[in-house]
Amino acid sequence: MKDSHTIWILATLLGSLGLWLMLPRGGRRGRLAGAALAVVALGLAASQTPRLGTWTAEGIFAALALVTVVAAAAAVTCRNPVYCAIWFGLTLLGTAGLFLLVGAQFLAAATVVVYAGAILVTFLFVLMLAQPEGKAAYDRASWEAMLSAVTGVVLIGVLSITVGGALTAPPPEAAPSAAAVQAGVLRPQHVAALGTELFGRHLIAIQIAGTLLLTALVGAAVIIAQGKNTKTDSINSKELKTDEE
Amino acid sequence: MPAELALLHNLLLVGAALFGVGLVGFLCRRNLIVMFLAAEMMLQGVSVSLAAWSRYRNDFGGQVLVIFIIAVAACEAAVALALVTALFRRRGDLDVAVWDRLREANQPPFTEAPLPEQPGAAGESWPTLPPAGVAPAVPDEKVDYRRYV
Amino acid sequence: MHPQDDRIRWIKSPKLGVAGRSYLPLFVQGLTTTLRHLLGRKLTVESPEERHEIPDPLIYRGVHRLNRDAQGRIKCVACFLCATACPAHCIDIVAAESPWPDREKYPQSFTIDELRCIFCGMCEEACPVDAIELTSLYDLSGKSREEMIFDKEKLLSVYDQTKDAEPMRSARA
Amino acid sequence: MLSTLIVALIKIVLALAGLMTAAAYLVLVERRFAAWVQDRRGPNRVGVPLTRIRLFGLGQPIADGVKFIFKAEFTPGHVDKLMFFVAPLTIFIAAAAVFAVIPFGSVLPQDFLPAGWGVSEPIRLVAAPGIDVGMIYVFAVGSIAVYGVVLGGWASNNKYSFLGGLRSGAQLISYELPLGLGILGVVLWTGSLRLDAIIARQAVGGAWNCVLQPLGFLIFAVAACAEATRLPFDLPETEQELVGGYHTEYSGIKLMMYLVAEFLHMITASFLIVILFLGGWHFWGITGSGEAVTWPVALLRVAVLLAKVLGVILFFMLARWSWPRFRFDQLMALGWKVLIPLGLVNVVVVAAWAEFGPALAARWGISDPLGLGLAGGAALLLCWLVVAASDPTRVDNSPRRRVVTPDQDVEEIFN
Repeated sequence: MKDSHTIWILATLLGSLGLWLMLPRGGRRGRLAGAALAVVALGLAASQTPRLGTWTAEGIFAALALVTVVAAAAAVTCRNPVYCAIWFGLTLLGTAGLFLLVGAQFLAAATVVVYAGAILVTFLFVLMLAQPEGKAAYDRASWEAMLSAVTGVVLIGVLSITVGGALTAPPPEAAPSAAAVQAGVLRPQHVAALGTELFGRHLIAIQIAGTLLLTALVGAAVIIAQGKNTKTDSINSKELKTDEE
Repeated sequence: MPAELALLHNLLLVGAALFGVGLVGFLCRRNLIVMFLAAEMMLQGVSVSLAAWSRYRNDFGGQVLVIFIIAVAACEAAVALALVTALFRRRGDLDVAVWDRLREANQPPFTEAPLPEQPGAAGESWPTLPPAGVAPAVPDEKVDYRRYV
Repeated sequence: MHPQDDRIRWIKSPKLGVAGRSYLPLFVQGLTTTLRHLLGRKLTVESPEERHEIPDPLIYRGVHRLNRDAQGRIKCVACFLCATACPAHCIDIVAAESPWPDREKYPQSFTIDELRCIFCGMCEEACPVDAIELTSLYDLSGKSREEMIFDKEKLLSVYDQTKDAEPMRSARA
Repeated sequence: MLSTLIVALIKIVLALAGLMTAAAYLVLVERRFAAWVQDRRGPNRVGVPLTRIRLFGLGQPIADGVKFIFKAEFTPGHVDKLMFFVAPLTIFIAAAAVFAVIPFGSVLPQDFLPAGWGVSEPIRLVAAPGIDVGMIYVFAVGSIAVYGVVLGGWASNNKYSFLGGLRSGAQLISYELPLGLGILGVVLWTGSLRLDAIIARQAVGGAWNCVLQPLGFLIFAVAACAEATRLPFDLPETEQELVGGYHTEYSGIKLMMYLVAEFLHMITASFLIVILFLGGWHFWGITGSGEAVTWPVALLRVAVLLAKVLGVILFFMLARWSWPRFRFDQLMALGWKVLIPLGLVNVVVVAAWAEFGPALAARWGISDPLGLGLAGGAALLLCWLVVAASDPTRVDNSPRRRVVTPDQDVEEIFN
């Protein structure tokens, strides 16, 4: 137990140092070293996680988790914002894979459709229109890189230790049997069951979410319309538009 | 440790990592859109944890919550992107530092630290064409009348 | 042109009725046009096997030839009128004293760069003795630039090849 | 377990090989078709090399492929190297991955395999039969394809490519909405997102969805055409304005990836139209409708499905030469002002019929599908009339003349 805590603390230290080195700080120096340190930290953390049982499950999980976390770190540390968005897209794909792993097919597809298909592409649009060449001074500098790296990684360390303690020390409750899971969240008619759940128990919440979406749509339209140059408007409308037959 | 519990444990760790990395990005990046991406990443971390709990508890509740998270994230993206576009129109810059006038009265103003020159950025070696799209000098009476059609 | 220019005629797009705005008639019109052509006769000439049919070979402007007279001699008198008329400067003539009594000069060499030629037919018009003519051979090709510079022998051989199908201008009625 | 894996592998290999061949030969078909429409004959020369055997030009796709692969692949100096490479790969993989859930037949009886192989149930002719979210998976993978286009345009570092990428990004995102709304009615009527379940529902009912929900069919067909960027909607590449759109800078095998992906998109769109609205493998009287099949019927179903798909593809190719291209503002207006509201109408009609229809149908003494078909037809007619009357896509694009006096400062007015 003591051993495990030492390793976690070491991983946290190395991880925050690595992340700090990788974050944009003006120059290019230390990025590779930072990446190496972060990988070591990741390995140390991985050595402290419980095994999943079979090799296939272990391998698939490890690959997906690695893609997710590495892409997340790259998304945060890349200089070019377009690359940030692409790495975040890879994070999303990794997350979708993890959702598939726990049997949440609908979530996996919905995440890709909504996040990758709509949100991220509109981000890319705004990015490309705003700074098509993708080079800006403020992307090469960070606010308080050291402080935020330490904060974030220490948070991860604390969460990990807490999760480990809470899940191992007293078994929180009996894990469900494989057969029960097969009949439950992994059942073949997964979407139908999820739909029944959504539109049965959570009907009011669905309605509220729909209203929220509509409100957001209207709000976005209003915000965009207000920023518009009014002079441009007048040109498009009456003053200059007199068609001559 | 049984396999289901181990899966939950590992997924919670991944969720925590996503949340933490997203937090770092939100705290330290200066590009408005990258900050926003980092915030979405934190939401993803929470979603992973919720889906893991849903599997462990053998209950669809967690997945339903993730669906709501996705819906809220879509709303948030729409509004925030509209805001970012509006802000960009005002200042022509995606940097959050240009909005430092919104700081509290007792906070120091933002001062830009000089950045070292990026190697390779200046001496680009490929031949570059003159920029297209620059308006030629035309007399006023010949101005392109369909610019705003 | 300035948009306020009075010489510009602005054409308004036609006003469509409800039928037109429902797109259905236009939609069907487009489809029938394509379908008609899809099933219709094809105009392609499958080139090496089928030959393009030239309506009147006598006025077609293809590869040049140098005509022979009744005794089989070259008809050209090396007057340089064709080379002078040629807008592309593709004709090169070296004149020499004629070995025959009926003319003063004859071309010792006569070359036409077929790659420079624009097949305008000016040489044919300029020739006082109808020695140079354009035939209806249109598919000339070669493997090198040198090969495409036709000399006297080559041009005479073109005459031998085409004399039956296309009689000389002076021999025509 | 192992036999399942082997069967799955065989299916994947078959599907991929079939797709690639189909894409290659569809290029030939498209070229021949275009030639015929223009009163030409098209490529009919390339047959067996070094002989005079021509085979109606069947060697052309192979020659094209060889040309693309061995052509010098030029990477301009100003591009973003990594993204320039990743973009065509993304779109190609996305275009091929869609076919994991698309059935290319119904089932094969398992009796041709020895009993010891452990295949105990009929083999479903889908590469990944267990995916319950079928339709949403198609959408998810389709939305990944947008990245290939947008990134390709951005990485090329060229104004025309960039404009092409942005245009097609906007187009693909906009038309995903009517696409989804068109499908929603079908999903409501079927009660499942699985494509084979959707076919089975049409086969059992005997009425295809294009009759039951004509409005949804129309919306879906138009939106699918736009998603595949086929000609009335091929604004991303408009040669006349954008040179070649997002793949202007590409050459060699990367360009081939883009072109093949484009054809795969068209094949996907045709498969989806056939499966969702044209009855899939079902044809009255010859294919039956049940789950258990004999060998001839199983093969017949595959043939019927593929024939229908080919028909839709040929229609796309004909459409290419029949109607002029939209302007970009017309395209956007069509998507947002026409297709999306009509899609909502379709969903409301189908949902209302699912709720109140059976009772109404029983009272009027007609069958349930007939009632839905009547309601859908009425909705289509009404919507079409309303659209034609209000003409929402019309933009007054006639030239404006300035009414300012000449001495007024023009810059002041325009800025």
